[in-house]
Amino acid sequence: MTLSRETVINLVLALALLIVPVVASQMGQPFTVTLATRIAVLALAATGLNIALGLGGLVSFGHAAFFGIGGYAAGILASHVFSGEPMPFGFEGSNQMPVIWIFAVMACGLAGLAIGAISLRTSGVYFIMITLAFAQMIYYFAVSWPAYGGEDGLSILVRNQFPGINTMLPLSFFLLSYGVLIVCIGLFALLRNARFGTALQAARQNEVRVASVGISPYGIRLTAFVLSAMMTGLAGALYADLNKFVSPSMLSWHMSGELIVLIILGGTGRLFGPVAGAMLYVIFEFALGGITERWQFFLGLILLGVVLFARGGLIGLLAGKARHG
Amino acid sequence: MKTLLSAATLALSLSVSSLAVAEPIKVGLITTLSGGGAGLGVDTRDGFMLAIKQSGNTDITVITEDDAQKPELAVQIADKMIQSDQVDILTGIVWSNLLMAVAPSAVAQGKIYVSTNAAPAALAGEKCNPLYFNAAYQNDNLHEAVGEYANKDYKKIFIMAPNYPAGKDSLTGFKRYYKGELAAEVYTKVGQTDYAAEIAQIRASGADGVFAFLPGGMGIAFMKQYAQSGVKTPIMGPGFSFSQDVLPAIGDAALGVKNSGQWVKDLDNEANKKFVPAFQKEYGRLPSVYAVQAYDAAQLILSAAAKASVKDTKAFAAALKAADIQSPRGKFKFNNNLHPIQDIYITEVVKEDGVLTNKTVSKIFTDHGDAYAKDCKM
Amino acid sequence: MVDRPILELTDLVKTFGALRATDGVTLDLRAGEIHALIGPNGAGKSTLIHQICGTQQQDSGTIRFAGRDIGRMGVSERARLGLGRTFQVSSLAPEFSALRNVMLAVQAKGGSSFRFFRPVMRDRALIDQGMAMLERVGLAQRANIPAAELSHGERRQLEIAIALALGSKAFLLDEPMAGMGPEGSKRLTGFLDGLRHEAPILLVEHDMDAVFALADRISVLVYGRIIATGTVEDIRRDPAVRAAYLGDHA
Amino acid sequence: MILSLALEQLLNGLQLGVMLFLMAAGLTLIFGVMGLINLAHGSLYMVGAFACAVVAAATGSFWLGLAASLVAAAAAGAIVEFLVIRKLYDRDHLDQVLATFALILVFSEGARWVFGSFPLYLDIPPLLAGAVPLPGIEAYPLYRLAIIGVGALVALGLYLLISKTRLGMRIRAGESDREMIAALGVDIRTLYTVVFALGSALAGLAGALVGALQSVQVGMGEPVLILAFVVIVIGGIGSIKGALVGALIVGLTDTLGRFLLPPLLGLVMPASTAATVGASLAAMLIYIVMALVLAFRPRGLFPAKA
Repeated sequence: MTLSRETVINLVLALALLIVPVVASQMGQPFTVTLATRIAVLALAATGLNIALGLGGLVSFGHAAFFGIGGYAAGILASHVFSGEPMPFGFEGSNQMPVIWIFAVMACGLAGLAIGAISLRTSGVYFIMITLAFAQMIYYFAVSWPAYGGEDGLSILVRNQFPGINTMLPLSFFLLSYGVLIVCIGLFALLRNARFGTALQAARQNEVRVASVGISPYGIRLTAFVLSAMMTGLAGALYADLNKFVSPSMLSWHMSGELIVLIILGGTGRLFGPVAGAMLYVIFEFALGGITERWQFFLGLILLGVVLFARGGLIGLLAGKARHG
Repeated sequence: MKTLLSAATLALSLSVSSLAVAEPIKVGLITTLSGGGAGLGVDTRDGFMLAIKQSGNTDITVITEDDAQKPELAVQIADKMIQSDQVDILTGIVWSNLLMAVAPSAVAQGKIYVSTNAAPAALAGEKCNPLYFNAAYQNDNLHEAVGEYANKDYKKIFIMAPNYPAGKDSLTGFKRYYKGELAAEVYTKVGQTDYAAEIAQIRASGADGVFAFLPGGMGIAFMKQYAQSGVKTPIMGPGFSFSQDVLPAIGDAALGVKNSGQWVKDLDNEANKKFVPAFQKEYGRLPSVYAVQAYDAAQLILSAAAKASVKDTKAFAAALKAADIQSPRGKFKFNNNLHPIQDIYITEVVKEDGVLTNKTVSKIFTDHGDAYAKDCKM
Repeated sequence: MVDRPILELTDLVKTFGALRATDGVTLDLRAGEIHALIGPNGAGKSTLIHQICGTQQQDSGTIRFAGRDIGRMGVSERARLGLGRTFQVSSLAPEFSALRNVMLAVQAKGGSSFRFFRPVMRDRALIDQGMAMLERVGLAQRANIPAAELSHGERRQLEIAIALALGSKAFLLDEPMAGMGPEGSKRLTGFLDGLRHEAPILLVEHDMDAVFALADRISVLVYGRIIATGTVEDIRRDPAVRAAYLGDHA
Repeated sequence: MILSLALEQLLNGLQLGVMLFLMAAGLTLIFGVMGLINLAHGSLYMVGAFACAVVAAATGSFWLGLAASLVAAAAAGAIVEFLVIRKLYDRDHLDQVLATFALILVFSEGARWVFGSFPLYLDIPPLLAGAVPLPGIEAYPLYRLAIIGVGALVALGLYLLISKTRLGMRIRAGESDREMIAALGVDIRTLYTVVFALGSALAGLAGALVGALQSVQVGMGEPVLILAFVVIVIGGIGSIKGALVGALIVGLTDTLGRFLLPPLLGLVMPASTAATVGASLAAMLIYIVMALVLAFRPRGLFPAKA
């Protein structure tokens, strides 16, 4: 069996993201591990968005909402453990990541269902804008809601725990995030090739075709949107733990834009597009930021170049056009 | 080879330190140098570097990075500075929300944090920390000063701030000292730029004074619109709404506004008389209060470095707490919660040689601490 | 008494501003027949097809299919009832292979699309049924080519394979011959001839040779109105049709 | 007194709506004709404000600054169209969103590079300074009345341009059929550049007018950009009439929400809580209105023809 070029590239990316931080950690460079964790978590968030955007063609300009809700799930649950105060509805706080993740994913699922159910009645530019509007709504709510820090955000004083792992060690936390990322990329791959993914991708390529074989695109898309929200929310919870902090800026429209940027940089709809995109983005940000205060200017130029001249993103550049079964 | 070399350096530095020459200190300066709030960060950096330059101390390395006013980025930079650059001290953050993202975790890792501006209530009371110093004030101070001032001439005040924690702290601080009647308490949208609706409310409220805390662009917009509205009710506010960075953009609309500050350009003390011209000479503009605060933060670090080794965190913190500096503010010492005890002034916006600036009206508080210190068990 | 027609349109009206694109159309499709709908460009054939499939909504009138009023149903609901269609402008998932296009139809007919894990390309049953349909239309050897890379004619064949896979109770074929060479047209004509016994066909077509060879009945649409319906012979003789439309062809 | 306040707030809402219309008109025109979603519209607004501030400071004349804002924004628009935007017309919305998002970064950081980080000074011209009494209102700022006037003129001008002139005819033809207009022998590339420059000039005008009232600084375009998008989405993207109606709806909703919600909530909760909760709700209000409109009219109130 010969591996396709894209598969080889994917393997290289996956291994590089694993090996570099492990080696760096051995060499006493924990910051490289932190950067790698940031890459893994952003890639996870973008993989979530990639379900809606890459497979379903649903350009959500409001995925920061889910990223932030996931982050706040982690922050809020942890803060209740710290303060000892009970939460509303009889829930208890938790500093256990598995519990937090379930909460984050459920909360994002519900939010995704509500937002998707209304937004998917529209399409095209309207969809882009209504998802943006919902995210702004949640953003302003978070900024002005005093209970959990409002604009100041919420600190997680001690990183939440995972059974059997010391999450305070940068490398352990990286490996945990990396593991979650790989599992979710696996889920993405399964989803893409299953019946659901077939219908979803067909709905992106040709909505009328899907409807005329008797599949309602609305239901398929809504499901995809919810799954997408859940995965991005899980990433949000990890991101909060990475920074030990959550604030409304996770909900801002710049964040939504950045998630889209990650996908496009890497290659839309590609399995490892978000990983490649997150790597490029974080390295750009870090390297350019070290050279010049004007790094956003150059980031803008680079992005323009990618959109205008390298449409398939990094993976497209290296592996050529996508092939579907 | 590299290990050999560093071993040699180590041996050298050991022998040098035995000669009682200060050992190198690395300071990480994280501040906002791009994006909407960059003006404040630029002043912070320039004020800080001025003190370092004046001292001639070459043992201190300052690593400066731009947080773009994004909390996530600030966290990432702090991680890098701690893990990779191995800084001893962090400083420079302008905004409360970024500070809350960085400082608690930095001090938890045994680093010293010296705040040059942001001073949220959350870090001044129960959660105060022996490694967290604030060289500026406590957020509520300047609002409290205006509240106290308002007692004199006003009976019914209209108070207004953006709807976020610093805004609520502001109105709480004002109300802590103001004893008269409130015409109304209004919260505006964060980042709001049109204040027609609020100005109409002020007109209709029958207030005899207005207290507005609207930092940055919000304040510029409000003041310009207020001046055109025909409403004559006098405005007052905390100093950061009328500091040197925004005054030129507000223009004459700011003339006569009463505000508060722990530093004023015309304060009559030796340190200030040297600082203002030095800053002007170096950077070609008037310093703002942010520059002063950063200048003092750097002075504090320099003073501690002369007394203790930064590797001995406890001793270094104690040396910092002694606050052995000549501040352009005049008197300066630390409270038990490591926030300043200092005098606070009421100032008025005036025009000098065509340039808008503040001049001192009166000293409103002497040796003023903050309301949270009593909750700090240090 | 024959069975009730499978598809019945009654007094269908659709206007766009001042234009009556469909102006009181009454039409039916009976079991076992090919009913051809012809008319000059701009006569309103496409608009009519859109209303039958549900991509446009009629202003008034009813559409009954398989004994039910489908006039207010969505596209996918009508398709699930057994209304199979092909498109005037080829409408496929262009990135998918021919086989995966057909398999989409098989999966739509044969069960839920809400299966999230099992890869379709390892689903024997789906593949076998899909291949069977491709073989029937003569596309089996092109199964793995992306639809975007198929020739115009091949795409028509693929669309028919999809309609077949859906096991539709009636076919709505919108210009299936368009863009086909003479050889392809001939093959497709033969294929459609046999297909009518599986399910009746409403055929919209410009290729008059094919229409006259295949149609049991023909309806002529001009300016949104049906001006005549009848057998091939009736239509050939109808003076109104000759005047309005067939003049050049007959 | 209460009546007077209510009247004044209505006028404020109208005035905010008119300001938004100036932004939204260019945005919707560009979308309507070229099918382009332009996030960088806010940057052109910023260009207008900066140009006005710089020229006004150099010459001492606001009016020269205003003229400069039109010229600078139109020129910036034309250049951007020529270099970047014209490659995007045939792309999907995703590419357009991304490329124009990148343009925002370039414009904002570029402006900071040239003008520094501090806000610039731009004040209202003496001619329009101060407030005047109106029937039922004690005093209303003259400048805000002037903005309402400018907005009305722009609306009228756009109406005349589109319905009565050759350029307008071409614009309408471009909306309905791009190929047809090309077949008519009109140079579609030039037409698009002209339309883009026109939309940019409107944004620049809005930036200059609003800059005098608010603050001229980097990043000033972003909040207003999002509001302008809300406006055109409510109104129906591509429709000038929709932009006008949408702008008025957003302006009135926002102003009246800020004014009415806190006292209304004050009836059911303590005043201090009502002030914060009311303010939070008011900040979310226009997005709630937008979601409601789209939930029932997915293509906005005045959908442009497909």
